[in-house]
Amino acid sequence: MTPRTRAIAGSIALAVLGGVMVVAVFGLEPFGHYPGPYGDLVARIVPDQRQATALVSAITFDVRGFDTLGEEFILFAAVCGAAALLRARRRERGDDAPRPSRPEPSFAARTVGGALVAPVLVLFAYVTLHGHISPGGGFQGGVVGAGALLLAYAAGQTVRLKRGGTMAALEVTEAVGGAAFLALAIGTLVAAGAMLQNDLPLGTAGMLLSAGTIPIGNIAVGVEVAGGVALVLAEFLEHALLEDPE
Amino acid sequence: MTALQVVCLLAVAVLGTAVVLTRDPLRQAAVTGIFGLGLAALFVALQAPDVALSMMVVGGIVVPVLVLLAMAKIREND
Amino acid sequence: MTLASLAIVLPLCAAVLLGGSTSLRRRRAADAVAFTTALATCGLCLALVTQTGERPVVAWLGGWQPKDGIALGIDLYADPLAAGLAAFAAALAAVAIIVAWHQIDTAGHLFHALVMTFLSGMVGFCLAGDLFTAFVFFELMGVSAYALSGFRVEARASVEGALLFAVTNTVGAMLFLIGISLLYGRTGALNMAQLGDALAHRGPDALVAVAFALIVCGLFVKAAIVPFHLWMAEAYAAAPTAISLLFAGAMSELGLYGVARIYWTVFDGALGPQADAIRAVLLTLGLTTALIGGVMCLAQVHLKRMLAFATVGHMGVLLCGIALLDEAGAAGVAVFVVGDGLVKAALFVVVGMIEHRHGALEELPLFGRGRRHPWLGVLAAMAGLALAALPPFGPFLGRALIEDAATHRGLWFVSPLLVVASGLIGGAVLRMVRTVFLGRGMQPREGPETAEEPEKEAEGANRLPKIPAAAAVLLLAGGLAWGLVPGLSDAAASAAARLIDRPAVVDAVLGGGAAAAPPGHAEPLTTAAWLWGLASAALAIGLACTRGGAPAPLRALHSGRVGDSVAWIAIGAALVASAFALTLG
Amino acid sequence: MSVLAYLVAVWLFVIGIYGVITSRHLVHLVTCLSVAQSSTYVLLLGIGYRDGGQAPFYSDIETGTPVVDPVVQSLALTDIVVGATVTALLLALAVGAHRRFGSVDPDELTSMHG
Repeated sequence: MTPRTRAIAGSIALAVLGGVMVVAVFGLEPFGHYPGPYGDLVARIVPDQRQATALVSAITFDVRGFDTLGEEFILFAAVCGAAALLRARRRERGDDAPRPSRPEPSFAARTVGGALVAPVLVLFAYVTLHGHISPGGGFQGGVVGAGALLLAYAAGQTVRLKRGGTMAALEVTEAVGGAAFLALAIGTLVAAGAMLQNDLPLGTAGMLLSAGTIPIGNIAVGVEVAGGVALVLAEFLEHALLEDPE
Repeated sequence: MTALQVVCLLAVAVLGTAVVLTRDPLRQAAVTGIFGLGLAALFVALQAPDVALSMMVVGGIVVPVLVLLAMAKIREND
Repeated sequence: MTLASLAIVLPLCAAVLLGGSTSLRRRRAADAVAFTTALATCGLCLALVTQTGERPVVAWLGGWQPKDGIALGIDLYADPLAAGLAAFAAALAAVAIIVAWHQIDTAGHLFHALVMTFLSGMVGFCLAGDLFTAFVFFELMGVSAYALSGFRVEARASVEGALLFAVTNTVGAMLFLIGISLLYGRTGALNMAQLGDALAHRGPDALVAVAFALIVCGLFVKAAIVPFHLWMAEAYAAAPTAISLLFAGAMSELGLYGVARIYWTVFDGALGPQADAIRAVLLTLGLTTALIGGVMCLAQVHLKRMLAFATVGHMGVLLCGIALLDEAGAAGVAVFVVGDGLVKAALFVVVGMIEHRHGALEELPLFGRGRRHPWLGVLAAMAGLALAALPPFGPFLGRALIEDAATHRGLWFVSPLLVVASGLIGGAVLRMVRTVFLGRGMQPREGPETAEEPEKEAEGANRLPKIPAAAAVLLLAGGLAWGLVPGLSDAAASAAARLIDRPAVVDAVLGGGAAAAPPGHAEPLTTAAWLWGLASAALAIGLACTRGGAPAPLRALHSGRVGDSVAWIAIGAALVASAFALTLG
Repeated sequence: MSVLAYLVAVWLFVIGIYGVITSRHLVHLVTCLSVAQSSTYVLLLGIGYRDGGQAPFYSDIETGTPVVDPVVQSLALTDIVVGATVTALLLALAVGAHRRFGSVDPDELTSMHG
């Protein structure tokens, strides 16, 4: 198809498809009248049974925790894939291309970056650890955590790892998060008889230590997301930020 | 349906269209960031603070940054 | 009941191990871990099959039992078909690792980690009893597959194919998810059995029809049904051969398995009364796919593209079986998937060995090269005949069951069209055997130059890697013998009967127990089916002597462009959705 | 008015896919795909909304207060993560494609067919 015929044919098809979808959505309950029963049943049962005040986290990590397990590994697979793809470039570039030397981070950058790492890490911990109480949780916290990891490297405050080492460290961080979630899945299977069954002491709703396995899932996901997002960003940033081993 | 929801919905529809019609990827990165924040605002209006927070970090920060980095890579390879 | 969840989680454990541990970066260690895990997963799934003998296995994850007929948590649902397909996928994953043994030399540990997440996605999709969980594992399968098909990064075609694959299948996943959302808005349920129950009580309307259309179209992208199939040849050509094998033998089949599972469990109650309209649409798509796949298959000179279109054609055959919407058709599909999958896997192993040895995949540069490995040629020729449905092998039995079921319904035109399709596919394989292994037909224009053997081949060109060769022989023998397994048709009919018995599924999932399944019974094959089998094998032999070529519009259709492919997905989805909305709503 | 949210969702899907079909730049194409993806978030959250319902967090409200559906929110969260990871992978592929072909025009990535 030429771009023009394609645009025309595509527009007609999308108009028809969109029209059919519009017909379908008129069959839904009017906006604002969620009919249930799933969400209402969860809202009725889960807070008491699990001592979690944040229903969304309770669903994500407990009632429908298995979905989250799958989702974490989608992240894992995408990060592995993106890393492998972006790395291929370095392999094939070989020795002929001159490598831009990495500028030393300026004093200001190091100070500001270094000063920011601690508060960002605190934010990461806060958002992740309160996932079962208030909005936020492992995923949102994990992205913040990735920011902290990158800031730390940008500021050059950490041990001067070679870039291979840095990437490996991030890969391991990601895998450790994934492994922690898996350990939770298998541990609960062994201990409680069903995968991801929440049989830990539940505590009192609203406390930091409550809701059984939900905060553990949050932490695992937080670590994995932090490692994974930081790894992808670092692979994209490559030598803007990190030293090549050669 | 509250007025805030109507405004947010219309804004999201307009911003989404703007993202598609912005053919220059660098400008598009900025527009898509705003689109992400618009979605986050809509989700707050729909009583979904958790989703809004995710959308804010993903749509407002991670995706635009990834787009910019991808463009930087492409420039660098040229 | 723990088996089902372990079968999904075990490959994930291997994946984090391979992705995170630096000590597993040595190639052989990674091979061993991945291979053992795939075999163990296969074993778990087979054990699960034996547990489903009388009634399906239902596992409520997290211990959230349904309350008053409303599912709270996620369930895994295993009947013989689901567990058997998962076992088959795991076995093919083990074969893929063997094939990759000699091929993928770069970024080893990530490759193996991705094969493991891919496997987990396939098993999870087979066993999911919850529609959203099915979507999540469908995406896990998809994302791993995109990454894997981009893996052979040094080949020029690779990135293009992977990108096309990822974009089109992401659009497909969106259609799937929009369909799920519509159903959730209608019923407030995500559990398939509960959804089916809720929909059955209310009867069909435009929303249900469109949701069905969107879900089916989303799965058709993965299953490469025309016109949703344009990514397929590019992705196959791009992906490492080991991965193409998994795509052809398991991934596409899973797309159609999803169609069958979701239709029977979720929609049959509501849409069953209008089954004729659904049958007409699906049968049209199936026959079109079978024929276009066949014609394009014969037109290819690139071996992996040829096998890609062979897969497209056979997806059409499978869709015809599903489109009959009855037990006999579904039984034929179950038999065909395994027989065809084994034979095609054997062919991929052969192609992988040729590629490894000669570094080429086009018929011309390979002209006559295969004379050094006559055994490979014999294997490929037998596989070609089996794909052309030569009686009494595995693919024949499956196709014959589908044909008989169609004829039984008065759809007399299905058999001859399927014969043409498999004749074309078998003919393409046999022609490849003729050029590559016999050095006949399709003369290379500059004979002496291309016939020159590169240096690399001089030493030990006659030696083929033993383990893949053994795997190819075993796979082919399995695919041929599959048609001779005593009682297979009856077993498949029993499994199919349990797939389509929606009230029993609902009872097993939400009611807590089900009556023991009645034994199924398949009609013996008709004489006509045997004759059709012989006819398509004869057609294949005849076509092996032609050059093959596709009409220009068909070639133009397969442009391999992202925009074109997505436009065709939109066109296909618009047609299917409006057809269903008009006839079912 | 009662279907505005759903109409916006359909619109985002249609316009996003339109962008994919007509795109002349790989990075633009990927971003358009993420616009289409966002239609599913809007649709899900629209379906689960309830007039006067509170956000499903019982830390601020009494247990038993009517809340909007928490299930769709959990699904949307999952969906957002999936969408973001697919976007990252697609961008990596786009960078790779440009490296190979020296072009960012999706129509020029078809070397195999001439």
